[in-house]
Amino acid sequence: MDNATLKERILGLVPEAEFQENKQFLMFVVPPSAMHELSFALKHEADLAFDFLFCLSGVDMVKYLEVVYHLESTTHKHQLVLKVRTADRENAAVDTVCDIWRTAEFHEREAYDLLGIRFNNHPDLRRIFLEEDWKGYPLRKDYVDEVNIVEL
Amino acid sequence: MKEGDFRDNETLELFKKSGGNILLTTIDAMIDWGRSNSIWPLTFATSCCGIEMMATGASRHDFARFGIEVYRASPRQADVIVVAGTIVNKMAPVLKRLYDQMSDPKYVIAMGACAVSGGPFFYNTYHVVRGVDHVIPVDVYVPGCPPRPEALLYGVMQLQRKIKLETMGDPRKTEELTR
Amino acid sequence: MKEVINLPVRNIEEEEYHINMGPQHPSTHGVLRLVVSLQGEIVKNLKPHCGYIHRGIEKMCEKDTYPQIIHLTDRMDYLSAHINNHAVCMLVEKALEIDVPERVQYIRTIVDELNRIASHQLWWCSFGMDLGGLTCFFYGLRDREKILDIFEESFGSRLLHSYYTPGGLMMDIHKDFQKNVKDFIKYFRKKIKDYDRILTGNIIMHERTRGVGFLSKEDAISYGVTGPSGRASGFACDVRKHHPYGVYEKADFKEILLPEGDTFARYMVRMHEMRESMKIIEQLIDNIPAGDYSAKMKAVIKLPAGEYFQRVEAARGELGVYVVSDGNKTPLRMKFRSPNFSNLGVLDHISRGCKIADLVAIGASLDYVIPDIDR
Amino acid sequence: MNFSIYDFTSFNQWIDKFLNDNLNPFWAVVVELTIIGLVVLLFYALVGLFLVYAERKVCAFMQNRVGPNRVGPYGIFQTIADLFKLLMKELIHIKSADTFLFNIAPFIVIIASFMAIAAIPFAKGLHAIDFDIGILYVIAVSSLGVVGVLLAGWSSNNKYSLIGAMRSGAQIVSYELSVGLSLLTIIVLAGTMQFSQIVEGQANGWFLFKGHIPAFVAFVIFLIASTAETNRGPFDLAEAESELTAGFHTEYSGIKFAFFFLAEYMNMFIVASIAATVFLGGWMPFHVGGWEGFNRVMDFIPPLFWYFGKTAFIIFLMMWFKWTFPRLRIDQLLTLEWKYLLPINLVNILIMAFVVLMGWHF
Repeated sequence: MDNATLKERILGLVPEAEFQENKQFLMFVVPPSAMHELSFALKHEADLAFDFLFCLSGVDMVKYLEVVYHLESTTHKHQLVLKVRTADRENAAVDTVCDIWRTAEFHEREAYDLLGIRFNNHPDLRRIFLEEDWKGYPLRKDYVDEVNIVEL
Repeated sequence: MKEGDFRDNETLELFKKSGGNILLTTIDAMIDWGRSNSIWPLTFATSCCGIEMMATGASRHDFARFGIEVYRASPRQADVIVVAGTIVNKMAPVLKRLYDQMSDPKYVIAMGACAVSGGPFFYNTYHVVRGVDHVIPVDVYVPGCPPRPEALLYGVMQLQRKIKLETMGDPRKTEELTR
Repeated sequence: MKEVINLPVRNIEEEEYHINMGPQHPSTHGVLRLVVSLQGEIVKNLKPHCGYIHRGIEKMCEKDTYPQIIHLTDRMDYLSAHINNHAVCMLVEKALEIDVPERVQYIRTIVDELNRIASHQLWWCSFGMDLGGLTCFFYGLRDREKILDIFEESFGSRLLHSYYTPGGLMMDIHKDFQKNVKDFIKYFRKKIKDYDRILTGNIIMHERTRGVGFLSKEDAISYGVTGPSGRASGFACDVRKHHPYGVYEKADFKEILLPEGDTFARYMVRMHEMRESMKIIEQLIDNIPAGDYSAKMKAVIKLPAGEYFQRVEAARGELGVYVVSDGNKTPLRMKFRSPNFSNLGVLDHISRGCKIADLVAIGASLDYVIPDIDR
Repeated sequence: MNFSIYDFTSFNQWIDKFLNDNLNPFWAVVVELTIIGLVVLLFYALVGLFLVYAERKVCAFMQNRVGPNRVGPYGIFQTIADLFKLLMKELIHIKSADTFLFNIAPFIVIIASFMAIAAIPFAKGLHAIDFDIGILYVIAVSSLGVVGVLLAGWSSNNKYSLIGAMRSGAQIVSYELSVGLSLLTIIVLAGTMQFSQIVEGQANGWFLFKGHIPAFVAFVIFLIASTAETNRGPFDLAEAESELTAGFHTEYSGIKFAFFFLAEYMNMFIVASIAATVFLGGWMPFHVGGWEGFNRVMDFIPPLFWYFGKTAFIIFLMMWFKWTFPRLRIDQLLTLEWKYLLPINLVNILIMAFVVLMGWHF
């Protein structure tokens, strides 16, 4: 499926999705509430069949926190990027997609560990790299650690 | 390598000149000979330097020549822990515990920039121990990122040199003198 | 009347106990910790605990310029250092829309493939060692030294080279590079037969690996298992074929796909891949065009604001680099989608019901490099 | 009084006579026992040290390395340096371990291997004791070692140790059958369990060649089973370095660990000597029945040389196995024994009995 029809198709599924210009990928910002449903459709509808989540990253854009999903279909070879934004920095929470793409389980734990984005319904949401009693989320822009960080 | 080449300073040997009881020094010499020629390392590597440590043990460099052949996986049976790679905050207690589990006499070689000082991960990072000597006492530092196998061999020879100065009466004497 | 004591009935058949494999354990190839629940010798489930070598590379990247970042990527998956460098370099070149000289593309491709062979050789040693055949370890490392000699001659370093820079290479290749590479291929074509003789054809090895740790194609895709491990399950995920970069389009090579999905298939894919890599190098080595070894670059590299993603096929799978730039000389966010991190996720799924010895074999066949998992 | 390196009987009788002439019979026996004990102990230590060195050199040879070469010429003093170091190393006491069993385990292992040496004939007249049930004795004693291994694994209070010990227990109990049955095949042929008579019986050809195919099958089975019984690769599941760090001796340090280490090599020596004695004629030179001239020439080479040559050959074979093959899994190990080796062995004995009854052997 080429990008133009794919765009129509996505907008048909989630009308409130916001299209973003990018040279490389077709990119949408999706409201958090619609994400899980959309993911399910993306994976299971035969003409879309996005079965390979090749990257899941959390980003701190200062104004809001963002989770970026890079998707590819191994049958149709088309790619898609979805973004979910949350402005709440204290209790950032997004629905998990690890029941759809199993690889998300580890990537979501990483995003939780380093950026403090909680994933609802995640089966095992613990810190993955840092100790359980670590304070703060190091990849956030406002993270300060006087003890451990030597600034250059 | 000829003996003179790795003995490029005489400081260590000067300490030995103070003399001692003939019986004790003979026994010392025997034990030190045994210890220095049979240094069994612990199978322990955290990152890149571990690969160079493996290369040191492999066919071309072969540090079995020096009696460092038997890699022991159990810390109880190892003599030297070669800290090959970065130590992070989460790993530091584990490393300390490994060191405690080893039986005396035990030695530590800090291999690579990360183990010596934090190396490339010194600045701007939140989870790195800047030098393994914050956690356990180090006998020999081998710089490099990663050090070549020859460098590790040189480090091991220096450790052998250091062990040869131990005395039974005061096993930690060398450590104080060289500090 | 005697007092009846009701002891709780203990069903010993169902009782589990836990052992900690790692952080210091010979089979975890570093400092991975696996908490394994066992029933007798049978693995019920396991929980990987990472982070024992988490150095915060992604955080460091946010303070570093792009040429500096290249040096950090070396230290993630140190066994495919060149390929990691390649990813970042291509990403910068793509963002700045720089045309890289043809010569650079050829050299990069050849060096990548040499690096892949070296990495697979090391995997082969550790695989043999984990199965208990210690001699494999020495055979593999012996041949790896030959590649390291070539690297050292041209790039001045054995393991971490940082040879690629945005726009080109650090320096030109050594004048003997082509001859040495051809000599190596000739040498290794002979030696790889020894590998087959000592391990591939061994009946104990077949018994230990066939049918062990089965991973279906659907699961491989869902768990994001890429690289040789994914291709052993029939998941066509070779980035070199599907999203070509460098000069892979000009080379004729096969994407090795095996349908079995067990440990032995993962072994065979890597063995075939070494041969395919040699084939690629042979096709390219004589055709390196003359020219500059680097494009003209500005002294300070600033990526235009936006998002960029670059995928390459590292020795262990697909490496993705995701950059969010705000137009400064340092990135706003840099994320590495490291192949080992995703591959580790599947370990629990495929090792359930195996013996401890199988777990070691599965771990060896997934070939994880811990600093790449933890970054 | 004539001593010769071909026959030690007169030498022994001379010592016995000398002692009995000078002391009363009780003290003569005490002195004799002491001498034998010291000689065996010395021999044990020397063989152990040499085997460790030999293994290092053999594995270095197989792995394109040089092996130890800094301590003395060709590194021959390497193992002595190791010994000094291990002697002086700290013995760790583990709080949660069963102290008594933990301490006694290495001694059980080493005593078991020590006792087995007593019955082995090194040359004509050169053995500590010549039981009429020698083979039974050696099998019985050498399998005692597993008690030590089990105790070591259990008392260490370490899960790796326990798994290693359990594996070792299962393994030795199973493979003991094959060892016993394959030796039984030869006993059927030889008609005796006494080592001296077994050796004498091979004066006109080794049992390996005399016994047709059944003897050869028994030899192969014995090699496999005895390698498994000594816990050496590819059957080193009890230690399984890549799985269980160091298996049953994970918690042992210093000289106690050295005991396990030494016992492994001594067990290897013992099974190699048994194989050499039972299948390859022990100290008996290579004879072919009827070729008198040839046999004379062979007799010229001293029996000790024959004995150690054969043993070294079998030890080299076992080292070759270890450094070539990957390790088996526990279920495959037991499958190999119970489903393949044991039935083959049983059939083999029947065939051998048939061969002996019909007088088809040479």
